[in-house]
Amino acid sequence: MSDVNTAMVQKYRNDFLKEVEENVEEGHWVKMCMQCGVCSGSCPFGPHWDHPPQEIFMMIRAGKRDEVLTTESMWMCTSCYNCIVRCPRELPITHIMHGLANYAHRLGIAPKMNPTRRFAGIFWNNIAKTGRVNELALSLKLYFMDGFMSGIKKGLAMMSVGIGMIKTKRLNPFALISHKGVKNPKELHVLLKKAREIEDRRKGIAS
Amino acid sequence: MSEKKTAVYVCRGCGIGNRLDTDQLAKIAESEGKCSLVRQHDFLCNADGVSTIRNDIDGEGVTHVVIAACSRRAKTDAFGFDDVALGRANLREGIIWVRPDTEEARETTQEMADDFLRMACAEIQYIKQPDTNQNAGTNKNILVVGGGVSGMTAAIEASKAGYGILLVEKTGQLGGWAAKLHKRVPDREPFADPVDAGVSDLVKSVEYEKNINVFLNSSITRTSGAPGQFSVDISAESGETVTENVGSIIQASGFSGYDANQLPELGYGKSPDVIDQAELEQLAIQAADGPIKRPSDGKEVESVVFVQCAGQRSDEPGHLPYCSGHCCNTSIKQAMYFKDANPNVDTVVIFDDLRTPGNGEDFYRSAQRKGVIFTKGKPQQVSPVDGQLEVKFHDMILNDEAAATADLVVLATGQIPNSGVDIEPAAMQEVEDGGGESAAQAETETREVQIPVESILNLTYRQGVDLPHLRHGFSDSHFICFPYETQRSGIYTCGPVRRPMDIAQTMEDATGAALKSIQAVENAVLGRAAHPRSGDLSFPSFRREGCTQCKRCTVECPFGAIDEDEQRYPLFNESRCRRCGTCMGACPVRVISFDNYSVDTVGQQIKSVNMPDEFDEKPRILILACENDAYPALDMAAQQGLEYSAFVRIVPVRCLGSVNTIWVTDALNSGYDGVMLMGCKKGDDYQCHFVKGSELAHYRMSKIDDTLQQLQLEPERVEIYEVEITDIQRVPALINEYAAKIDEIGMNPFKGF
Amino acid sequence: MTDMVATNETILVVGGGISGLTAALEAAECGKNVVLVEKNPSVGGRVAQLYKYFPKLCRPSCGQEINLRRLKANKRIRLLTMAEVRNVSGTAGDYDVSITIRPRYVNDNCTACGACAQAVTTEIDDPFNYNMKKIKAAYLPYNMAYPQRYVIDPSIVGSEEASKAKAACAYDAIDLEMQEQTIAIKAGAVIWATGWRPYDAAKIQPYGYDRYPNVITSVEFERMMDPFGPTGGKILRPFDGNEAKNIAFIQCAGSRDRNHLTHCSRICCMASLKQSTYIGEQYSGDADARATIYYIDIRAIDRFEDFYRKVQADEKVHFIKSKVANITENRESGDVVLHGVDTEGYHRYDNTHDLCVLAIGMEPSVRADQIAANVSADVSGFMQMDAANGAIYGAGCATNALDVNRAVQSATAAALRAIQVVNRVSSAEA
Amino acid sequence: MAKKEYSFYPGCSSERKASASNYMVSVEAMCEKLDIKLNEIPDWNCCGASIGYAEGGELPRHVMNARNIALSEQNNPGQDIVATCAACWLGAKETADRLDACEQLLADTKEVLQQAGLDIHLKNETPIRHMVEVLIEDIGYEGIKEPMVKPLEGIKFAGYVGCQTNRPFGVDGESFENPMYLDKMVETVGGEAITNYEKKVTCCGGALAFSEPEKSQKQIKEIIEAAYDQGADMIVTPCPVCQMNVEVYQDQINKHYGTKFHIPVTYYSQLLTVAYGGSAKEAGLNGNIIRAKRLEDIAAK
Repeated sequence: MSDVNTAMVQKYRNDFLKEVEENVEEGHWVKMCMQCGVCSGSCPFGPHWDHPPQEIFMMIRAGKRDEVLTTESMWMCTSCYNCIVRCPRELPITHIMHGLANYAHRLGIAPKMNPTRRFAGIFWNNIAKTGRVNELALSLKLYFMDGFMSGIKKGLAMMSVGIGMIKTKRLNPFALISHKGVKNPKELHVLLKKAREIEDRRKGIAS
Repeated sequence: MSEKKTAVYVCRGCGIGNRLDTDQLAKIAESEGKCSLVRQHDFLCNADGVSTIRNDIDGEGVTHVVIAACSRRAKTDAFGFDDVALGRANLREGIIWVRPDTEEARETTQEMADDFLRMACAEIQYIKQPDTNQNAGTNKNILVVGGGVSGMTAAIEASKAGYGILLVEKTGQLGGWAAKLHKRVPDREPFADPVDAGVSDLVKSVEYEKNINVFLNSSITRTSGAPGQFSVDISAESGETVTENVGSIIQASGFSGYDANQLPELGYGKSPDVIDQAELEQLAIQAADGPIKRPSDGKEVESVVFVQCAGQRSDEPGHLPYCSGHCCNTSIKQAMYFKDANPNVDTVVIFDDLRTPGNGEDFYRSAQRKGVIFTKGKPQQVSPVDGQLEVKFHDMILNDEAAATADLVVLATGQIPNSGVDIEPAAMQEVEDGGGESAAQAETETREVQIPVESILNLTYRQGVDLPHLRHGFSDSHFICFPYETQRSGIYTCGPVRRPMDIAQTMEDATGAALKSIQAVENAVLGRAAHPRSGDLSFPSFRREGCTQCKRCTVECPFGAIDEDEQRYPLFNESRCRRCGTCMGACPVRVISFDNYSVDTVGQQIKSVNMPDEFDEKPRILILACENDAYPALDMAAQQGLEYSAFVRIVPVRCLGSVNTIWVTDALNSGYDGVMLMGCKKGDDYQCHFVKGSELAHYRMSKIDDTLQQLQLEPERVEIYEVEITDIQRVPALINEYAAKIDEIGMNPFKGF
Repeated sequence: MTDMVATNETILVVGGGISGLTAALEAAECGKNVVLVEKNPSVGGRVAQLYKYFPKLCRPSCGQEINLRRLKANKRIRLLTMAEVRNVSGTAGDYDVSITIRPRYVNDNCTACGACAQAVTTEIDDPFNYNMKKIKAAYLPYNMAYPQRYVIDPSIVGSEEASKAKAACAYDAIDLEMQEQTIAIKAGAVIWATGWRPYDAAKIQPYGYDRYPNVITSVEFERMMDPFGPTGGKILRPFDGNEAKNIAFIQCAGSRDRNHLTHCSRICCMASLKQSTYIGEQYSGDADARATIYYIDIRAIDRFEDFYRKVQADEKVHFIKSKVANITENRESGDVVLHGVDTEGYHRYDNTHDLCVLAIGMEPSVRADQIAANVSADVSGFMQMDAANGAIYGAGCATNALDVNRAVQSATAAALRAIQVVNRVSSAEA
Repeated sequence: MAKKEYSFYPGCSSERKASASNYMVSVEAMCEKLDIKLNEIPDWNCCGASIGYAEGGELPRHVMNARNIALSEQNNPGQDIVATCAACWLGAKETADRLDACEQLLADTKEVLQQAGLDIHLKNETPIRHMVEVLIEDIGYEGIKEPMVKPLEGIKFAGYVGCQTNRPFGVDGESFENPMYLDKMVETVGGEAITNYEKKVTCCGGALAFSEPEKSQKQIKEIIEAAYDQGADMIVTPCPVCQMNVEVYQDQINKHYGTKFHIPVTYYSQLLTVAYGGSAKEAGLNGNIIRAKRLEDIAAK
């Protein structure tokens, strides 16, 4: 993967903005930022961002490629869309953040241990597998992602929640075997594979 | 005019009849006021009352009318008799509305009314319907100095209204700065791209307008005269000079670019690839919408940095403190030159505040859409680094020291007005000296210390060769509500000589100035004053035999209306005069007067009041109130039902500048216990509509102290106040405090003498 | 002021604010006949509602007094108040205009003695004070109102109150039978000077103007400073009537924003800089008094820069480069809390203030694409110059977001454009 | 009132024994009473949820939603797509908007869907709407009131709209900062609404509930705190993610912050069902981990 990264560095040299415009979802909006900071002030998780959205836009313009792509900041986005509705320039900030995170992830330089990045992976594979969420599998997978012991720990910590859900018939304890998804998951896999191919082709990411 | 007949009309309406003994007022008018015709009316401003007056004028040959009713500011439609001399005794706002309706107050209130009526009668005796000025000029042509966008626009617009224009341009062609532009900032929808500068169209219309007579390679070497009758020498480079007569003048002398050589830290002069905005326009014209090449080696520019506020908005020596307003939009436009030719060119604008007011915001957005990058930063240094330029700056957003390299750096430098010689230092000097011999000499001194600047108009005016500057050398109006107010009647400036401006603003401004110049000639031929006393037909006249040639009037006239003749007598240019009366106030021997405003019209009012003797314990306080601000404030205090002392006798004056110290000394001599002068704010942000009136009054009153000492009177007997029109609550308070103070220091010992 | 008859050589001026007033006076003082139409009961417009002008901090009523004197003295201007232009048809040099005039219920016998107001007890919202105050239903719009003539509010006409007012008038000035009338006049050229209005602050939802009493607009703040205004000249918090000392100013409130007005309203920066000096004026020497200006760019162009620097030097005034994200309210104290990020270094803030003033944006009070004549408008609804406009010329804030000085320049220019047309007409008829 | 029919996109969480199964139960009961017929999109798939971006990227995410839209266009032609889950609604609507706006993206999506013999038209042929839009716009407050037999008297509700039901699309005529429709609904069925509930549109951090629990739980704490502060008996929400997050972590929050939270978090559909005389079971109240006792009481009456 990281050879893709070096390829990109080669391709765009010092024009990170151009790279973002061409490869990142809604990236062409970055240049429209008027530097008012309303997005940064509106983010509910703002205090947890090393670099709030506007700063990221400025860093992109300033060509700070590594800082931007390796920061955990974008991974803090909860998709609450506060920034989008308040932005005086109508930048789709949420999507740009998503796009940057995804791009960094695809280049293999996103922070390895970022929990959201890892959860997102698990989640996607979970839904891609059958076409619908398997909540039990999802949670178990999540708890055990750091290995068996810590998994048991987290599992226990969440036990009360899990039990409550099961009691109220809002979590299926047997979902591992009984979960049903779409009729023809294979077909869905084909679609997603094809989609991935096209996207990679457009972004010049060989996988 | 037929022989004088004065009529007095006492209104009983609005409670005047109930509060005052109007029969007594009528009697006073007949006996003391010597008025042949006196009528009372229950409702003077209604149709019947008005027609009564009208009939007396038409039928009875009444020439002088005193209306004893409401304030001169009220019911002006009903009482607008402009074919007779008119006086108003303010019984309503001036008396019953500011006095309590009580028994004990009745006597003093009536005395107040009696005196107000006496004053009105006294004044009217000395007022003449102004004769029309014999020296009014008749020339309606307009001289426009400067052939740039502002000059051409002014010429075209005035010509379209049917006026003859002389357009004088010092270079060999019309167009000025704008002719050197590749394109200009858009001024209409969609505000997205640079548009044609439009200069050639302007030049075409100048040629098309047959009323416009163009003088190229020419400048103004002499300007004398007055609105309606200016005489100007237009001298060509060739040396030949023609003398032309015009009715008014528009100075559209534009601006000069700031000399970027004063910005070595920004690399100017160190590399040919550091240029200013004007130089970039040349490169753009050469490129003709193709790729722009850098000066040093003709390489196509792949990256360019624009440095905003270069040598502007800064206190550093040699820098401009102000913002030139247009530069942000101009850099945006110029960045588009690059982007439109080749979107891959890196264009960065380093700014502090990006200033694109109005729809400039759309233009700004359009530039962003085109990929122009805007960075908020403070540039520190521009230096050549192996074949390129490095711009070191502090990134104010990311808060770190950053650097950008570029093929070309464009400095957004400012506009410097071509406003000619700064005459102010000389003038101020003279005011401090109170005029006199030192004046001329002070003038020359200050001239010497000045960097030699070419005069634009070479006025033969006693007060200097050019228009007074306002701030930072711009010849702008000082007034927010009156952008075309000028201290040289009939001469208007427009365009960047007034204020840093872009083309769109300049064209609007030039059109406005054209209107004022037309207005000036139309009023001049009728002998009418220009703003703020627009329509006033009076003009100053003086008794030559009495004059001591002290020159106070010539020095202090705020409008440079008075020159000196060969024997150093004042030479009044009536059409330049704005009727403020500053000269009248200045004259120590009181030889200057207007038909409808003179030392007598006021002096006699002051004398006319009935002065109680010392033991009556009824002080009398004279108030000389500026009619523009203090007097309306008093009216509005009355509207609000605020009370003040019954001992004041109020005389509205055109301006404190017109207050002659004799009024004050006479008042004290005739037994007034105190004098209050109420004028406008003075100083840098002065609000006096005649510029220096309030300031001069303060100066003169400071001199009066000696007189008071000679008379062994307390200095408190004369106080001067800066009053704003909004001091509706403060003015009555001031009066009452002052009345109390007079109570303390006691009666004027001169009573009865 | 007269009732002269309008012809093709007459100039119609729509709007009696400072732009319309200026255009009318300048044209009339060039010897042209003018009909001046104002929809309110008196002329003066928005500037009459201002406490001070920037950058001189002088009084708008000072210039208004002079303009009123010019108006009173000028026989060439015919003033119609409570009048609105319904339709303009025709071509340059030959327009037919229909104007409707609402009843004032007071004729020109009125001496402004005020007896009717004393007789009436009903109170109505005071539009001059942006409805922050109540006035009698028989009223003089404001201290310097011209014509200096009272108005009977339609809401009481037909009621006992109205007859009380009529009975109180000793001069037969109250005519309750007055009806709305429509008149038709000729005009050679039209100057459209309908001015601006503040953007609807309630639409800027994150700032809670509609929810938090202590969030007000700059125009309302201006009224507070007037000794005869809603708060008697004190800066009082609507929440509890206490003095506000720690005051926030939010720039670009509705301007430069794709959710609201896309244009920059030009005046708001200077307005807030000006208003920040009011705080020093009211609380001089009071250490607690402070102004905080939240801005994106301070647009103090040309010589206004001097004023900006003067304010920057004032230790009572603080600047934060940030578009405030949103405002919340402390329910107990009524204080407003501004949330956002200082973009110079990205410091988050949750700043508590006594009062928050929104530097509200400027939009045309009548959008040019909606006026009773066919003229060209820009995207913001301002009238833009266009040959297709014929002899209908915009003046002042009907054409752009302008400060007073520029508005008056624009009005003066418009006067000349109109004069060019009527001069052509007269020379043709001569 | 003529029967209204919609193409229904239930979403994963609403499935049997899934986290919002009780939401589904109450929606069915509610629609029954309001004479609304929901035709489930056959073989629908997950919307990808907002978190899908990280691994899924742009096109695959849109394909997931496009497939659902295509299936709806094919099987329920002419019917508006209605979703009950904020994420599902947002995901589908977003995809529709983006594909309509970007030809390239539309072409690519069509190319992909072909693999499954599907096609998609869009151009707002089938508007994508949230159930609350159907209630407010198609049924109207009057219509919502009509079937009411048991006004929810005396219960004070904090209407928690959350993020994605409200932004970026929201409901026409409602403000992003202070939407009123949920309060109006509550009042319409006789409940008392805390109209100035402070945390109405505050994000619960749902997307990060698993990966950044302590951060999201801080959000949730504030949301619940405000509800208590303003005297709420229970919270009502239109969003399954909000419902789950705000409800199920209360114990953990209590442990962590020493609070004593125990406030029921209900769905608007549960309120309506009860007001319409539905049983606690029909209203899915048995699915609430923190029982909405007072609602159950009314239902039992």
